[in-house]
Amino acid sequence: MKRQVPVIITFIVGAVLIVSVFFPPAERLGENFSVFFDIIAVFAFFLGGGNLIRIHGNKIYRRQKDWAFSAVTLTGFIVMLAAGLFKIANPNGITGDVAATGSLFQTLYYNIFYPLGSTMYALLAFYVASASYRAFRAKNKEATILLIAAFIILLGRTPLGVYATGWVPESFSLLQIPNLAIWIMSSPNLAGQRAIMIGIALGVISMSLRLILGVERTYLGVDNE
Amino acid sequence: MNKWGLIISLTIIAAGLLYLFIKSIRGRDVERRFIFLFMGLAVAVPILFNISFSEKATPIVKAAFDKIENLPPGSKILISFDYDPAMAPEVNPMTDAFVRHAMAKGHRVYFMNLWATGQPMVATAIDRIIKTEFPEKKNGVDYVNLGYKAGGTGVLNVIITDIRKMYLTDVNGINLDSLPIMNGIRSLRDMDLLISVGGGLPGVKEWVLFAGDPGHIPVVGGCAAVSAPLLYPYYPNQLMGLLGGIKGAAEYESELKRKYPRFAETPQPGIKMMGPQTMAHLVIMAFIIFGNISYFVLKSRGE
Amino acid sequence: MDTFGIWVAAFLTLGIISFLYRDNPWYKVCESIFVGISAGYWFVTLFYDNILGLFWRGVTSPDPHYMLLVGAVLGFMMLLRLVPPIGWISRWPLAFVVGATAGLYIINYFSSNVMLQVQSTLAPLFSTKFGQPIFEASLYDTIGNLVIAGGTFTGLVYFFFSKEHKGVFGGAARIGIWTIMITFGASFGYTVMSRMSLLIGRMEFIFGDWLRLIR
Amino acid sequence: MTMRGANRPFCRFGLSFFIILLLPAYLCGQESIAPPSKVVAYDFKYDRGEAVELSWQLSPDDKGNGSISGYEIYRAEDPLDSFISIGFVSAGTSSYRDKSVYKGQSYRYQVATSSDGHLYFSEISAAVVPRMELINWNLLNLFIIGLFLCGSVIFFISHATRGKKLFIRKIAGLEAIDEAIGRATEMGRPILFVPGINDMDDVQTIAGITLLGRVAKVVADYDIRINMPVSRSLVMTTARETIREAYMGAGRPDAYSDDMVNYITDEQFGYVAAVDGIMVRQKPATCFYLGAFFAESLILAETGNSIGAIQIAGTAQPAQLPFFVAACDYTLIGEELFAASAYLSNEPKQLGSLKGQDMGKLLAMIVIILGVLAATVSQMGGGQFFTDIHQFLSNIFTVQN
Repeated sequence: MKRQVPVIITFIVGAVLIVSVFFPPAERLGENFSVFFDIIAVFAFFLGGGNLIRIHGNKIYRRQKDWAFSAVTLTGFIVMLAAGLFKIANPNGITGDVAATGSLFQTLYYNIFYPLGSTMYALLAFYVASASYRAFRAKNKEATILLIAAFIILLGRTPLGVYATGWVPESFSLLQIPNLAIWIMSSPNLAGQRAIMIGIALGVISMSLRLILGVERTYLGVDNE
Repeated sequence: MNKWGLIISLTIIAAGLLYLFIKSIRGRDVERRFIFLFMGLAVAVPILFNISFSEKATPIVKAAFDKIENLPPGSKILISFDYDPAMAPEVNPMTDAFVRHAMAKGHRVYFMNLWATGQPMVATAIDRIIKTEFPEKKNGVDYVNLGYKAGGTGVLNVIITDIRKMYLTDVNGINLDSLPIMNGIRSLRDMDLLISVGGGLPGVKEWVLFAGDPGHIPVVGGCAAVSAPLLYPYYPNQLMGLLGGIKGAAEYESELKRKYPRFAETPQPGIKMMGPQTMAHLVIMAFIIFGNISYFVLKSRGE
Repeated sequence: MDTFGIWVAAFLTLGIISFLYRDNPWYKVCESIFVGISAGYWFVTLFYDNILGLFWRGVTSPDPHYMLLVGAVLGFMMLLRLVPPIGWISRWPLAFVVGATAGLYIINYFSSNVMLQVQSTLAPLFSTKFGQPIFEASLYDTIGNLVIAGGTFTGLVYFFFSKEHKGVFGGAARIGIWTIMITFGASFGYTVMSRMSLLIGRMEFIFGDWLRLIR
Repeated sequence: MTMRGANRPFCRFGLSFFIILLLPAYLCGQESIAPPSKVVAYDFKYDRGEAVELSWQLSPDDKGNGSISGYEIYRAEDPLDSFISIGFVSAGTSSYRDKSVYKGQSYRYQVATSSDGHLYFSEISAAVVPRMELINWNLLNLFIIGLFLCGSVIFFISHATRGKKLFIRKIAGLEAIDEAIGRATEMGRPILFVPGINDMDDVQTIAGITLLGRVAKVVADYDIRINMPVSRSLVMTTARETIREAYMGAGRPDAYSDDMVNYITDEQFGYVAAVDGIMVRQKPATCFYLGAFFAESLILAETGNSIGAIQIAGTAQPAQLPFFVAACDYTLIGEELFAASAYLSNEPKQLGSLKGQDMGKLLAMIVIILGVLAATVSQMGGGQFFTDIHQFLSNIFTVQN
C-alpha cells in the first residue's frame, strides 16, 4: 500500500493530463494541476523554512563554529518575514500592497536584496574571464571548433571585427566577420540548437513515460524491484 | 576628456595585455586573481571615461521595433517583466525602450510578472517613465499593472483562456472589472501583442510555447544575451522579433531615437553600456588567445 | 535611495566582490544576510500570492473555486512528514506533482520541440522563388540551408544511444558533435556580452551612486 | 484621429453611436468605397466553444494602394442587440477569429471597410452559435505521431522485459560517475550534489533526483559524506526520501541523517552564494551538478575548479551547456541527462525506453531527409508529386490549435 499508491497516483494523474489535451471539455485540467502545485509548494515551504530555522538555531544553541553567521542568517530571515507579514511601515497599512514604496519590506529589498543579488550575478563576468583563459584551449578537435566559433562571435560584436575584414570585397561579404557571426548564429547554431531541442524533447518524453508507467521510481525512494 | 579617457584606458589595458603576453610566451599560467583584477579594470576604465560607439539596428531588432510601430494606436500590448534585480542592468534598458515606444505610439499597456522579484521593477518603470515622461497617461485607462502571480508556465496556461481566473484585481487591489482598460479583455487571446522581457525560466521561451503558439498571439521578446541563441530558432515564425542583450537594447534605442526625435535627450543606458562592453570583449578575446599560446608553449616543451 | 541605504548597498557589493580574492568573514556576513533575507522574501511573496491571493481569495470569493481545496489537502499531506508514523502519506502529493509534471511536459515538449522544430527544418535547400532558375539562388543561403538540414540530421545521429558510433554512422555523429560544438561556441560568445552588462551595472552603482565619480 | 481611435467610445455607447456613425457612411460613402461582401461566420471547430471563424470577400476597392486602412469587425448578440466593434484587421486580410465569444450564445457579424475616417458596412451575417466539441480532431496528427513515439518506447520496454538483449553505447560522463565517487572515498572528502535551482515541477529536477538515487546507493555502500544544498523545499523533502531509501537499501539506515540535505533559500543567487561558501570551506572531492541550471552554472563550475574537485554536470538548458562543457570534467548534454538514470540502472526495462526514444529520432531524421529533398526537388520544378509530399509532411508536423 505504502509503495503502490504513489505509483498509481503518478500513473493516473499523468495519463489523464496527456489524454485531456485531445478532449476540449477536459482541456483545462492542466490549469488546475498548475494551481495545485503552487499551493503544495507553499506548504512545502513550511518544511524548508522550518529546516532553515532548525539548522541555524542548533548551530547557535550549541555554539558551533561560525555560529555568529547563523545568527545573522536567522535574524535576516525573521526580520524579512516580520516586515512582509505584518507590513511594517507600509504607507497603506495592513491592507496595502506588500511591496509598496516606503515599506520596510521594499526598503530591505532595494538596499540589501538587490545589491547582493546583482553583485553575485556580476561575479560571473570575472568567472567568464578566468574560464576564457583557462578552459578555452585547443586541446582537441571539438574544443578547437568551440573556441573558433566563440571567437568569431565575440569579434563580430566589436568594432574590431568590422575593421579587421572591412577590406573583403562585397561579393564575398559572408567572409566579413560581422556577417560571418550572424551566419553562424542563424545556420550552424540553429542546426545544433534544433538537434539538441529535439533530443531533449525525446528524452523528456521517454523519461516522463518511465515515470508515469512506474518503471522509474527512484524519486520516491522506492527502488525498482 | 573623452579623448584622454580613451588614451588612458587603452594604455592601461595595453600594459596588462603585454604582461599577460610575456607570461604566456614563457608558458606560465597567470594566477586567477590577476585575471580578475585585469577584467575589473577593463570594465571600470571605460565607465569612468564614458566611452561609447554608435549603433545600427540589425534585422531581428528592427522586426521587433516595426511590430510595435505598425500596430494601430490603441492596440493592446502586454509587457511581462520576467526578471530579477540581478538581471536588471542588462534588460531594464529594453523594458524602458518598449514602454517608451508603446506610450509614444498611444498603445494600451498591460504589465505583469512571472517572477516574484520582478514585481517592484514594474512599479519603478511606471514611476520613472510613464509618470514623468507621459504625465497625461492614466492608470487603468492607458496602462494597468496586474502584478505577479506564482506558478510560471502554470499562470500562462490559465490566463490564455481566462485572465480573471488568476487576476481578480490589479496590483493595487482594484477590481479588474472596474478598470476601463480591461473592458472586453477576457484572456491573453484578446491582446494584440505579447512582450516578454527576461532571461531565465519562465521567460520569452515559455511565452512562445505556452501563450504565443497555443493562442496564435504574436510575441516579441527581449532577453539577456545568454538566452538569445536559444531563442533564434523561434524567429521569425513563433517570435516576431528579439532584443538580445545590451546590444539589442542599444540598437532599439537608436531606432527609437531616429523615429521619435522627442527621445533624443532621454537616457540611453543601452548605448552607454556598449563602451565598457566592447572593451571587455576585446580583453576576453585576448585571454582566449593568450591562454592558447601558453597551452601550446607548455605542450611543445612537454614533448 | 537615501545615503544610508547606498552605503549599506556599497558595503554588501564590495563584500561579495571580496570573495574573488578569497573566502573571508566579510563575504560570510554578506552571504548569511543574503540567505536569510531572500528566504524570508520568498516566503512572504509565496504566502501573499499563493495562500492569500490564489487559495484564500479563490475559496472565499462569491463564486468559490472549491477545486482549490484539493490543492490544500495535497499540501497538507506534505506536512504529515513531520508525523513519522504516517509520514509516508507525504509521498502522495509528491507522486501527484511528478505525474502532473510528466504529463504536462510530454505534451508541451512534444508539440513545441518535436513537431514544430522538425516542421521548420523542412525547407528547400535553394531559396529561389518557385519557377525561377536554380542559379538565381544565393550561394550563401544555399550553404546555410544545407548546414541547417545537415547539422540537425547529424546532431540527431550523435544522440543515438542504441548504435555504436562507428563507420559512416560514426562519421555522421562526428559532424553532429561538431555542429553542437559550434552552437556552444556561439552561445558562449553571446553570453559573454550578457555577463559584462551586469558587472557594468554594479560598477555604475559604485562609481556613480556611491562615489559620485560619474554622472 | 484615425478610425480605430474613433471606435473606442463606440463600444460603450452602443446603438445610438452606431447609428450616428453609420448614417454618414451610408449618406456620403456610397459612391466612393465598397464594403466587403459575403461575410460568413461559422463555429471554430473542435474547441470549447470559445471561438468563431469569420471570412469575407475583400472590398473591390482594396487594391493594396492604401486607399482603405482596413476592416473593422462588428458583432452583436442574437436576438439582435447593438453591434459593437470587436477588432480590426489591416487591408488585404479576409478572415478573423473572434476568440471572445461564449459557448451557446448566438452571434451575428458585420464587417466594415474603413477608409479616411469613414466606415462602409457589409450585410449582416447569418447567426452562428459557438459549440463545444467532445473530441479535438485538429490534433489527430499529434495523436498519431505521439502514439508512435510513446508506443515505440512502451514496445521496447516490454520487449526488453521479455529478455531480449539491447545494445546501448557507452556514455562517457556516466562511466565517470563511479570513478568520481571512488575519488571522494580515497581522499576522505565529501561529495557535493546540486540538483539545479528549479522545483519538482521541472522534469530536469526530477531527472537530477533519479540520478541522486543512483549516486546515493554507491555513497551509502562506501560510507562517504554527501552534502546536498537545495533551493526548493519540495526538492529537499524528495531528496531526503531518496537518500534515506538508498541507505535503507544498503542496510545502514542509522547512518542516514536529515542533515545531508538542506534547504538554503529559493533565491537563485542567495543559493549560489551559500553553495560557493560550502565549496571553499568543505572542499568536496567531487561535485555533481544535475538538473536545471541558469546563470549560476559557471560560478559553480569555476569555484569547483578552483578547489580542484572532479565535476560532473548535466542539464537540458542549452544556454548553460557551453560553460559546463568548458569548465567541468564531464557533461551530460541535454538528452543524455534524461537517459542517464535509465543507463545507470542497467535494467532491461529502462534501457528499452532508450531504444524507444531512438525510434523517435529515426522518425525525425527520415522526415527531415524526405521533406528537405521533396521541397528542393519541387523548388527546382520537379512536379506536383514532390510538392505534395512536402506539403503532406509539413502538414502532419503542424500543430493546429
